[in-house]
Amino acid sequence: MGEPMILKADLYREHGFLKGLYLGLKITMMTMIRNLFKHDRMTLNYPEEKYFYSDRFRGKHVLTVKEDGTLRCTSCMLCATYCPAQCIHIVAADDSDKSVEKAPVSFEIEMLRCIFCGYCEEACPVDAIRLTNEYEMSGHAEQEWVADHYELAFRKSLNNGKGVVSTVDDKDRMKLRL
Amino acid sequence: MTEKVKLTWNGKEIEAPKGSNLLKAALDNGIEVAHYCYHSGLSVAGVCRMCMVEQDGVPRPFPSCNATCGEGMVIRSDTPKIKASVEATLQFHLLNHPLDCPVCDQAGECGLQDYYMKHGQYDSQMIDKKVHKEKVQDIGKNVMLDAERCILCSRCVRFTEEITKTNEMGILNRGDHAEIQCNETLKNDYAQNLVDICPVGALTSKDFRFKQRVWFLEDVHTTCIGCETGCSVKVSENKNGAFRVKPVYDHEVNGHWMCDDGRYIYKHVSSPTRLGGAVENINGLFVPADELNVQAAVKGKKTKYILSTALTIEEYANFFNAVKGKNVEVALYTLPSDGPEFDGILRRGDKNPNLRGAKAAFELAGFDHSQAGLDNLLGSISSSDAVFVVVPEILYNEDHFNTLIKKVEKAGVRIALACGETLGTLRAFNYLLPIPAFLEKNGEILNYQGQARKLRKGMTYGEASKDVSYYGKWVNL
Amino acid sequence: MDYKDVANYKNYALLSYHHIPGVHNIEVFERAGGYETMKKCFEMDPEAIKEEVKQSGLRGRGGAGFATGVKWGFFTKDRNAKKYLLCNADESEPGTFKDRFLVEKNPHILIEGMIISAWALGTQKGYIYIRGEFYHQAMVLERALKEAYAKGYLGKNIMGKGFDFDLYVHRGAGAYICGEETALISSLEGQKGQPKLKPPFPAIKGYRGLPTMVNNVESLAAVPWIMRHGAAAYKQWGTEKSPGTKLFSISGDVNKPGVIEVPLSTTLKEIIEIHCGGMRNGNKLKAVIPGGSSSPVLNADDSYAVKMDYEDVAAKGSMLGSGAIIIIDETRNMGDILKYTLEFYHHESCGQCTPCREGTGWLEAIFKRKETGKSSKSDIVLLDKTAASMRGQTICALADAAAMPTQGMIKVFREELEQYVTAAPKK
Amino acid sequence: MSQTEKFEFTPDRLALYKEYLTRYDDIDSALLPTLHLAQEQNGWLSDSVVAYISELMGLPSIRIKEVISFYDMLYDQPVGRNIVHVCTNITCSMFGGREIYSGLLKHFETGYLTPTRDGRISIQKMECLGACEQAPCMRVNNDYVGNIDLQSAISKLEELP
Repeated sequence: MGEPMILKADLYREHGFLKGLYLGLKITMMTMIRNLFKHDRMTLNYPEEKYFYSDRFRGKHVLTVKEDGTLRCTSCMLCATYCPAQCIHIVAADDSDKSVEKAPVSFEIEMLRCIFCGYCEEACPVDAIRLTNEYEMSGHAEQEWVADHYELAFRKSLNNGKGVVSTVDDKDRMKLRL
Repeated sequence: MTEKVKLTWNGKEIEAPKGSNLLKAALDNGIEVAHYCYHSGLSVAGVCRMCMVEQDGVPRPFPSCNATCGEGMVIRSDTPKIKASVEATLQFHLLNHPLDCPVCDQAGECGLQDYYMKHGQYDSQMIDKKVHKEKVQDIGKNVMLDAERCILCSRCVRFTEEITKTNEMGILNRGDHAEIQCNETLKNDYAQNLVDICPVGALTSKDFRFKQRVWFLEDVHTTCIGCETGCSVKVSENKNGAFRVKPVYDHEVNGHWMCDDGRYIYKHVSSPTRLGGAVENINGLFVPADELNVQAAVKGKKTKYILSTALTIEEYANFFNAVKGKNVEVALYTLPSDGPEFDGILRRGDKNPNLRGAKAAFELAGFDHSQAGLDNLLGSISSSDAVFVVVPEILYNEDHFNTLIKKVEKAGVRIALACGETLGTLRAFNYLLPIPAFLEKNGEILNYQGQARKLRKGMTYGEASKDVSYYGKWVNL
Repeated sequence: MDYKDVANYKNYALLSYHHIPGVHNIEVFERAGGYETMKKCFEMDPEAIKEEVKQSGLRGRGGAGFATGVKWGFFTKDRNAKKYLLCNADESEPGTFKDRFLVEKNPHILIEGMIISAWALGTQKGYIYIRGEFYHQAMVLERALKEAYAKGYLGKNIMGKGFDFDLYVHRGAGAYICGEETALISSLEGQKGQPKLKPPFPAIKGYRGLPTMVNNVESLAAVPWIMRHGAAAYKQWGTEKSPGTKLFSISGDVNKPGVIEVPLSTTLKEIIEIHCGGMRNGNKLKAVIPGGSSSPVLNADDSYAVKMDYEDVAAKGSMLGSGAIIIIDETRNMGDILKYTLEFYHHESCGQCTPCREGTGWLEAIFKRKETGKSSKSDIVLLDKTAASMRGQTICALADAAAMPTQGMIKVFREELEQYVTAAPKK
Repeated sequence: MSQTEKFEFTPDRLALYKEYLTRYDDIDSALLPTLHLAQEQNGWLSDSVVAYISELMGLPSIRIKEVISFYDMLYDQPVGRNIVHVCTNITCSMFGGREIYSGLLKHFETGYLTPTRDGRISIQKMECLGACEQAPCMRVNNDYVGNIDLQSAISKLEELP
């Protein structure tokens, strides 16, 4: 936060306000001139037209799956621990597959509490949770705002319900085992 | 009193009994020394090589767990040489460790994690194939073994060899293929201690498995009410409930250990079927009721109380204060003994945690606490009576309790004061009223030695404000 | 194996009976003068025997080279207390086979040495812990013991002195670590052969918690000669600090590998060229491992210059150890030699102390990274660092024994090893 | 010789065991000789052997299992009638010990300690056998065979019963 302020102050000190004014107006004028001759609108006809956010956008969460289609999440609870809004609720249990050992039986995110900070994604050691660029999350009742793991992993918008496959961890593990 | 000697550890003067263990002396004096295999309740193995120290005048570093305190020793564990050796040894510990912290229950209280943050923080150079051993082995008695996570400190082997003398655990093979194995299954009644002494996640509790991460839990230091020993324990709990019981070192009563039965005393406290408020029994169905209805039912009846032995001294005192001077009969129901009187380690057959406190309180108030007193009370029950029975908090012997209930059946109004689940046995009662569980009250109990043991209040999961003395005021309404 | 120039042996101490055919037989042995010293010793004060051994400067031949007389001095002087004498015949150090050679030809010299030592130390029971692989040698010893019992040299009231000494053979079952004295005691106690924490030392608290003296075969076998000829005569050989003669087991690229007895301080050049008949195929010498696999390697120049005694070998940066000399000629790749060494220590680590258990395995893994295509020159640096961090960290010396040759090899043949680890794996 | 087949010392071995006990001052120390004895009789140390010895000597069976797994020459898996130890240590490897070992495994189509299909031979890679002057060497049952090469080793093993 502090850095650009200092830069601005320096600019002001060295060149007076005129240079800043010039720079600002230059951008404005250039945009104006461009818009005079190019006919692209700044607005969209939502919802018919949709804005496509970059992949870095922090929208609705997705739980990734392994190649066999099971959840990648090992329910280590690090996301739940890290979550500043405390909106992630995981119930873990033994997995029948001994190499997996621990898997969630329920994974819920309270969407109304979530602040989309992306900490869960950062905390996850196995690339099991990601924030997508999906931003449409409207609902009618309180119930709809608690996303369970079917919703998070296998909703229609994700590969037609097949989920997002992540293999990052597998490769790492393979490297270790060789 | 043994002779004390003074020694210097990292420039700090400490005092310890002469000839006592050097590492223990440091730990007792609040000096943090990394160690895995040393446990003050077990013999010295000296295999983890983490507690190396240097002494002035001794050419080579040596492990402090195998040294004894002598007058004027100058010990250093913060020299560059020692720091480097601890870091290197830690690296060796972690070499073949699978690093499955995400799925490991020990994470958060794991010796490897703790020491890595304190003494390690190196960049791993291990890019080679790790040695793999068998994971997820259920070795009985609610203990899970993961041989791969094991750092072979041999604490568990020494525990089964020295404490329980049952010799179930052993280290098979040699070199880096050495692995902990259990001979068939665990057979001792102290098996859960293996989980406690394991410094890493090799031995974990099946009961606690994947229930919670330990950093979500808070410990309440209280006393076990499983039997008359009164072991010092801590119960780990959070708002979702209580999750496990672990022993706390107390040299007068339990030392480092506790028995397996005591591990499950938390279960009823946060059980979803726990009694939340007054309920009425309508044709075998428990229906929530208003307390005033119960009071109305008791009104005009002669009240009789049968107390259990799991209440605190304070509760007994308050109760007898409440009923003082009133025409009331009070008797004490004691649980029958279960198993041998004493198994040689900790467990006692007498399952009445505060029998001594109860007897003292009865005597002080002038009531009869004997079996004869109970028989008298039971014999005199008629339909004009209202009988309050305090259900023993840990009901070891339901059949024995059922015989008591049979005798109470003649009473006009039968009321159970319970802090646990609504058991089938309680169908014989007309009303159930809640009382606080041991984890929801402060107080003291007297153990078999006559020593006052403290119960401490943790979180509240049920009705905790109305204890026995509250219902004691309902005498002769 | 036939030992053609056995005639040389009679000049020295330990192998002085080896040229006599059938000396494993007690009759033959006695005719040659065996057991006479023992009889003489029973007339002596035990303390005087101890003193004589101390005067002789005999150093433990198992590897550490600790003076036997001094070690005996630590032993309890209470003759009535229950105590044990153990003979360490678990020679497993790669390259060592001197004890096998000594025992299979002449078991009685060891038995005589043990009886004298037992009388000096006042031990009532003794065991010869022989490695499991030496089945025939164990049988030879058993037979010799029977003969000695029959003669009354063992058992109750030996030589009418009211002194009882029972001696038995105990076979190991294949574990290098059991050559370490506390591991040997653990193994004898019927446990895994894992070394025990020191202190207490075995001389104070050893086998079954009682005072125990553990000596190498060669040390014990040297005792009769010393008692017969006197400490001064023993000191005619060797140097001030390493007196006497020593058995050397020589293997590798020489024409005549085998066991020789020479005075300490004989030059390695003499040993190679005279006693072993020179290098095999006339190849050039590249390196010598002078004291078993755990000693750091010497390069050719040092090898030709070194005198085989405890000090001079140490001055060259290695150690005399058990006297197992492995001669390596120019055709060998030192990387292979180090690989064999590391595999050996990985396999033989007892698994007790972490630095050794994990370290020995990792040393091997680092060194073999080329097999998985992940090697780089810096692996040698890591190898050196890892070996260094294993030293002095464990209960026994096995971690050091794995680290020392690694570091020694890196010091002397660094470039060759760097080439070795980065070379493409053999198909 | 399965895992569960009942095991008992033959009378003469039992007598030998009793004799061993007199050699030692406690029963624990006699464990290693007793295990050697049992292995001589049974070939390998199955669970039932462990159980028998555990009862005979009054030692916890895990202690016996620990000991068996610790030593190279005590086998907790079925082995062939003849045990062949091939030295793969420094000197022997210099003279081709490893090639002989892998050659033998290939020739007899077996693996480390796995008995050949006819149950005749188990080949075990051993650390230094203490016969470096005869490198490369191997140990056939209890006899040392020195200065071998692959051909002579194979022909030696083919002679075995």
